[in-house]
Amino acid sequence: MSVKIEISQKTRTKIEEICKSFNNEPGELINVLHKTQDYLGYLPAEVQEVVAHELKISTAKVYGVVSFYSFFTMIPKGRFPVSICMGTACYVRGAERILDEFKHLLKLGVGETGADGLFSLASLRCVGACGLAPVVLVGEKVYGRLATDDVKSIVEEYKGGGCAV
Amino acid sequence: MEKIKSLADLKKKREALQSNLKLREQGENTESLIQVKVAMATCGIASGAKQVMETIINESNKRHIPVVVTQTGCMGYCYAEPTVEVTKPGQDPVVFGYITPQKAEELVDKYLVGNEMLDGVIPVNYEKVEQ
Amino acid sequence: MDKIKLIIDNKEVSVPKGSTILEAAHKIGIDIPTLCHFELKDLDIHNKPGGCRICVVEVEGRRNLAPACVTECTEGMIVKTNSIRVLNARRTVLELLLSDHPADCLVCAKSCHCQLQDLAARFGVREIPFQGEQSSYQLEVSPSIIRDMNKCVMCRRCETMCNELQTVGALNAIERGFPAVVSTAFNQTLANSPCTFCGQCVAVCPVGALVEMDHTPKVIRAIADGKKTVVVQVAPAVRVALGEEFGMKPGTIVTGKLTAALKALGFNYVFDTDWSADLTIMEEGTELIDKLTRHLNGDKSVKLPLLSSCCPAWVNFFEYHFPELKDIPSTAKSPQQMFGSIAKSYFADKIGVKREDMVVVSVMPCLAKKYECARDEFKVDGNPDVDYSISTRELAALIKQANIDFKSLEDAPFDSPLGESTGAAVIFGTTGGVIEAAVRTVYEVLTKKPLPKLEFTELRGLEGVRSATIDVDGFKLNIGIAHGLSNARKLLNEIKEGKSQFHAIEVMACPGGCIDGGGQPLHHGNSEIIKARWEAIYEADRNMPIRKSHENPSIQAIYKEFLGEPCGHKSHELLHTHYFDKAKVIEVKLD
Amino acid sequence: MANYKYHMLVCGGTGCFASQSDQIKKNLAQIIEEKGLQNEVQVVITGCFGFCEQGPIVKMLPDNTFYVRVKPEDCRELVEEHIIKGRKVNRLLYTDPENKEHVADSKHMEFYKKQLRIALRNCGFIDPENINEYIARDGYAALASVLEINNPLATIDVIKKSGLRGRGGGGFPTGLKWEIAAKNHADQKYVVCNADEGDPGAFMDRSILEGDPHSVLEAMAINGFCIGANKGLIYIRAEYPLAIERLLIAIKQAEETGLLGKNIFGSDFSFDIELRYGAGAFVCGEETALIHSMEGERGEPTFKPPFPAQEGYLKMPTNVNNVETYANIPVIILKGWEWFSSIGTEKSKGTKVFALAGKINNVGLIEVPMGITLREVVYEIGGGIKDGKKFKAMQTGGPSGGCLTEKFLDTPIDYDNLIEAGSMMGSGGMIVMDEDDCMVAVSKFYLEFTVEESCGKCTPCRIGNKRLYELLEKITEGKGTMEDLDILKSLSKVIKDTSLCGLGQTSPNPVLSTIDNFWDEYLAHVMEKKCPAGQCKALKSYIIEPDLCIGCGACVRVCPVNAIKGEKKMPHEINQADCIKCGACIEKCKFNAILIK
Repeated sequence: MSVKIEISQKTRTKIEEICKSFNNEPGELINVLHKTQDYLGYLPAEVQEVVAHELKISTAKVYGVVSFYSFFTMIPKGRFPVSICMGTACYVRGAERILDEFKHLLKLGVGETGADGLFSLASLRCVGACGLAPVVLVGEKVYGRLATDDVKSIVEEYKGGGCAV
Repeated sequence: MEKIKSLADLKKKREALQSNLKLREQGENTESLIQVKVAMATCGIASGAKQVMETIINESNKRHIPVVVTQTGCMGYCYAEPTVEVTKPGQDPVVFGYITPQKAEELVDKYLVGNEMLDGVIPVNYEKVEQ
Repeated sequence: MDKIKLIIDNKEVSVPKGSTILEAAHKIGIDIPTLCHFELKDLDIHNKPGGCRICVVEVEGRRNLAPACVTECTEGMIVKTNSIRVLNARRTVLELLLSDHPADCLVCAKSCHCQLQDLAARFGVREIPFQGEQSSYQLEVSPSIIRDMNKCVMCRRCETMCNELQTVGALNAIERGFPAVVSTAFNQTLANSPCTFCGQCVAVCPVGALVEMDHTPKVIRAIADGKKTVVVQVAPAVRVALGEEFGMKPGTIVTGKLTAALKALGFNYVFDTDWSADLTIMEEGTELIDKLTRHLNGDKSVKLPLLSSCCPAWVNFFEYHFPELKDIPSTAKSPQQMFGSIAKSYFADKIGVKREDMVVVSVMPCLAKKYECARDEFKVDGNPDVDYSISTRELAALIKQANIDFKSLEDAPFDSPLGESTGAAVIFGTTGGVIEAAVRTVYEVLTKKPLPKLEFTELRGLEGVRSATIDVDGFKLNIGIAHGLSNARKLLNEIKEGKSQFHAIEVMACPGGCIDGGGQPLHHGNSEIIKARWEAIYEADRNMPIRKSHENPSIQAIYKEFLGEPCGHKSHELLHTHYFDKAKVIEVKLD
Repeated sequence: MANYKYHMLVCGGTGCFASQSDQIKKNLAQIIEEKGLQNEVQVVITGCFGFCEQGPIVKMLPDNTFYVRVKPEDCRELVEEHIIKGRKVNRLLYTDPENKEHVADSKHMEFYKKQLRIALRNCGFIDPENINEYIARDGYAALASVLEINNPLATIDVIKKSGLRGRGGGGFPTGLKWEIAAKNHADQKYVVCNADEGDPGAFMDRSILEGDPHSVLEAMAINGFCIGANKGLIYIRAEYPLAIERLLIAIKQAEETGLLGKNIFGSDFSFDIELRYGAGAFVCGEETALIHSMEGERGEPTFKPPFPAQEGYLKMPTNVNNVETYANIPVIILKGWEWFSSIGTEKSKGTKVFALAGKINNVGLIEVPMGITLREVVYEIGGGIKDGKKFKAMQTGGPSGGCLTEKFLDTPIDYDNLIEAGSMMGSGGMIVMDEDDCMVAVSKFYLEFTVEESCGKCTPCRIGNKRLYELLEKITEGKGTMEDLDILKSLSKVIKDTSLCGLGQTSPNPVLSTIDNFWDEYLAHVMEKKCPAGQCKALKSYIIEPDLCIGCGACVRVCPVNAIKGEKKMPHEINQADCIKCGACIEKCKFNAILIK
């Protein structure tokens, strides 16, 4: 009758701690989600259930917020998250072609993570490195002034497992 | 960190801190300032250029003279070290040789403040040293 | 109150400060079309997101068009509601909505009751100039409610009802931009969500996105099946609302025509849920008397207050949100389930029909009843006590399908023996009614004296939370009443904190009680309709010759013949139930 | 005791940071220590210098030498040559594109000549992580004087008279906004800094927060005192980690110094500041949406009135201003409204920070006085169009703005002129387009953004923008009709007229503006099925010019779909039916034999 949600003790304790650090205040939902995503890398359904439970708000509301903001994700990112800046400055300097090349080489769509968990592909809005346009981020590392030809070597750099970002 | 409890505190603190930034502020405005270059290659340092530079900076600060003091490489007048080049806004640079810390004070007093040439210190060249 | 003067379509109008342009226009007979706007002012329900933009008007001095529903009037304001600019904008907005709406009006449950369809007709839309992607969401069919979010227009009414009125939190806007829609968490099924199936979302949905699960085809099939004996029961609130579906004035009592229509439809026995409401009072009243007596005798183990249990959405609510209090509510089944239980035992025996050959249908103002009758604990060997529950709206549709001219029907009586009832039973249909009915009986049983005054007006009203103290021969009986689950939540929190002063609390999930249930004819935000039904319920009570449940001769007979004592062994077996903890369980798995 | 004779300022803006400016700082410090110069040379990470195109930048003071595109491996040479030998490292100096001469001093660079830095006064000058440097630059003196005068209305009056208008886009007079919030009485009020800069291609606010966080904190405290609020909140994008870090440091330092917190400067005024994080929703730049987001809700705007000044955060009166607006406040207080209002045009006072980007030589962050012309920005500060191409348009105002064409090159830039020209100030993005940019595709790009960022609450924005985007898609694919162009125009107008918030009310601007200015491009797409700029994939075909092709086969090998056929050493041919127009062949061809038609 009742729905069971499974979650590891460690994760549960951590979420409880996070919620408590914000006094379990429903108004702090977004801060709680930020911290939780910082910790886990993503916000799976079970985690949202626990957050809702702790803050005493409906899970639907938590999900409503998570699905509203593009920063929150329910899909785990790859070990090497590739983000292509699609700010206007990068766009007019050819970001779309760079993105297409990544899509082609990684065989991934935007917002997807590969089955092997190595790469995930995302587009984002202006990282503010417009002087380097077009810009791509792999993890925290910034690649600037790119041409489509450079994409292959970036992918190769990480394909073998590379160094963790 | 010490708390700032009043406007007077803030002013005091600001004054204490300003000298460091003055260097940067002046840098924004080099054309209107007197530029002093101290030759600081091995030969210059050996003959006491470092102390000369300190003196010029300290003495100019004391007299509130708007001056930019930088170091430069060997000017090629190794015989006359330490050498100092002074460029006043709108004027040609003048290089002084044989500057000691005492002479440096005099340089500030006489040439930088007034426009007097120094006794015993011969301007060795009127050309720009960088070339 | 401060008055404000403004000019709408060249007509001057004076309105109280704080009025919206929509209200001001209404006052001078200008009907500005709306879609998302929804209010039940008397019940303090407001949904004014200003989102659909159908009601835009031109306000002099403003750069953009203003939504009439949320723009407050200001002194000297000049408004145009019918300029070309306004009409063009409205039409475009409507066309946009239609461009993302399935054009399946022919087979849509809401056809002819759909506000979007009405608008399309009003604007004479003949083609939609915009083509493009249409929303595509999974259709969900639950025991009570069908959700087709492809039809959602993002009016957010359901969200307001679910969260603000009911504090259930099953529905919320999710995603953003074009994919934005109102849905459950992770788009899970309603059954897996905290949904109580109260149906208030369905009652306010302007389009066919949220509709009831239609059981009428199954009912028709049962009637057509010659081997089945089909028994129907009708809830109290149905008789004061059904007439509206046939153009009758809200609040018209149509009990006689209703029975005649059901007979014309071919039901073998037409009975009354009012009968089992009287039975409920006997059981629940006895439970209360027992608890009170033990409490007065100093028994500390008695848990008070006693909570009513007739409303299935309310039962769902505390099972999910307050499982720790599941021992407090009365164990008495709801009148619908008591009826089914007796019909398929006592009555089936009496007419010599096997349980599996009897089909019990209920006509309810409610959608949660559909869910209730499907609960496993109300089945015997998989055969449910009540087979199908249809709403007032579904019954109306059935009557129309059968070509029955409802208005000209001759009144017919309920069949015997499960058709006799009292005035106490009929007031079950409104907030405060169950507890008033219970007090009428409890008072007389406890004091063994006749009531000095039958009508407890102190228990009546439409405020969300009410309380009254009844003098039961010197004992001060504290009573609490809540309708709307947000109000129930307040009382439950008091109980949880040990602060509740009440001996008994009545809760109904829907605002106003069953008269405004999720299965009733749509009121479109007109609270006058609800008030008319409310008054009609008390009128029906006054019209009854017997007005106390314990005086119902048929009830007295069944105890004598079949059940024995109220709350006795047989009663417990047939008329009582137990509750479940349905809160989500967060289980820790091993790392 | 340190007695610094040299200061090395290393740009720590996100752009330079991305090109390892942190490593440059580390290397410099290490080498300086190695040489025993740590008491003579100070290495400071500062905020953005603005000249991002040339980053990472290292500036040497007091001689004001401006090194560009510095790499970590250049550090040793910088120390050994510039500091020790006093010789400028020529190869790291900026080269004037006109006369190819090295320019050492930023003052002599075209990029800086016409700039006037008020909001950015401390960016690239002080260490943002050191409150003392801010104090040395008259930091917190404005707050001190405001508290000493102790007359909130007088201070509001100064702001009003200065003519400062909101720099977030709308241009609402700041003083007036403060006055309304001050007049609404409540037990609790709030001051909110909108740092949810979401405009693609704009990074003004972030640069200020990274380069001069204290100016914003100080201004917020002044704002708090003026309206009677003791709590400030900064709503900042979570995607700005560096700005967040510097803000947190700044808040901590200000609290430790007693410049935030209880009884500031011994007065009765107390003020705290907290951060609230945005989570990637452009619509949260709208103040009501921002407030809902701070309350932990979906960032959906609500109808105004009530305005935040009446009913804002937690239903209390709230004043919301953006970062750049705040950065102007302390200077106005210190230098006076007369000074501020002497800069700019009649109705737009002061300066404006712009993020200059796109097909322009000098990409970067600039601050110019209101009233400067587009021509000065593009050709002087911006150094002209990249690769000597032809200027086509300047897009301002981001997804809410429009395009300014050649005919507006001499229009003075201010709030009202931009609106009259069919665009808007917006938050300050300036994207330059050249002849290779298809304006239909550009408006599609912005619409795609709006569609993604619409909150979905109101019909015209939720469905209308989607339909606009679909129409543009159809047109760029060569499937558009003249009727589509009519619908595009009429739908755009209705969306503007009926949307709930500023996002929807301005989202069709890029479409309307390009229709106005580049109607012929739309017509070409629809009537001739051609993209004049050669950008729209579906409308271009790759053709091998037989006279130029030597049949080397390089294109054949690179073509992912085997669409190119031909015998060795003979001119090849592209099968148009198979070609996916990826452009791989054109990049590989050494003989420029492949043309786009």
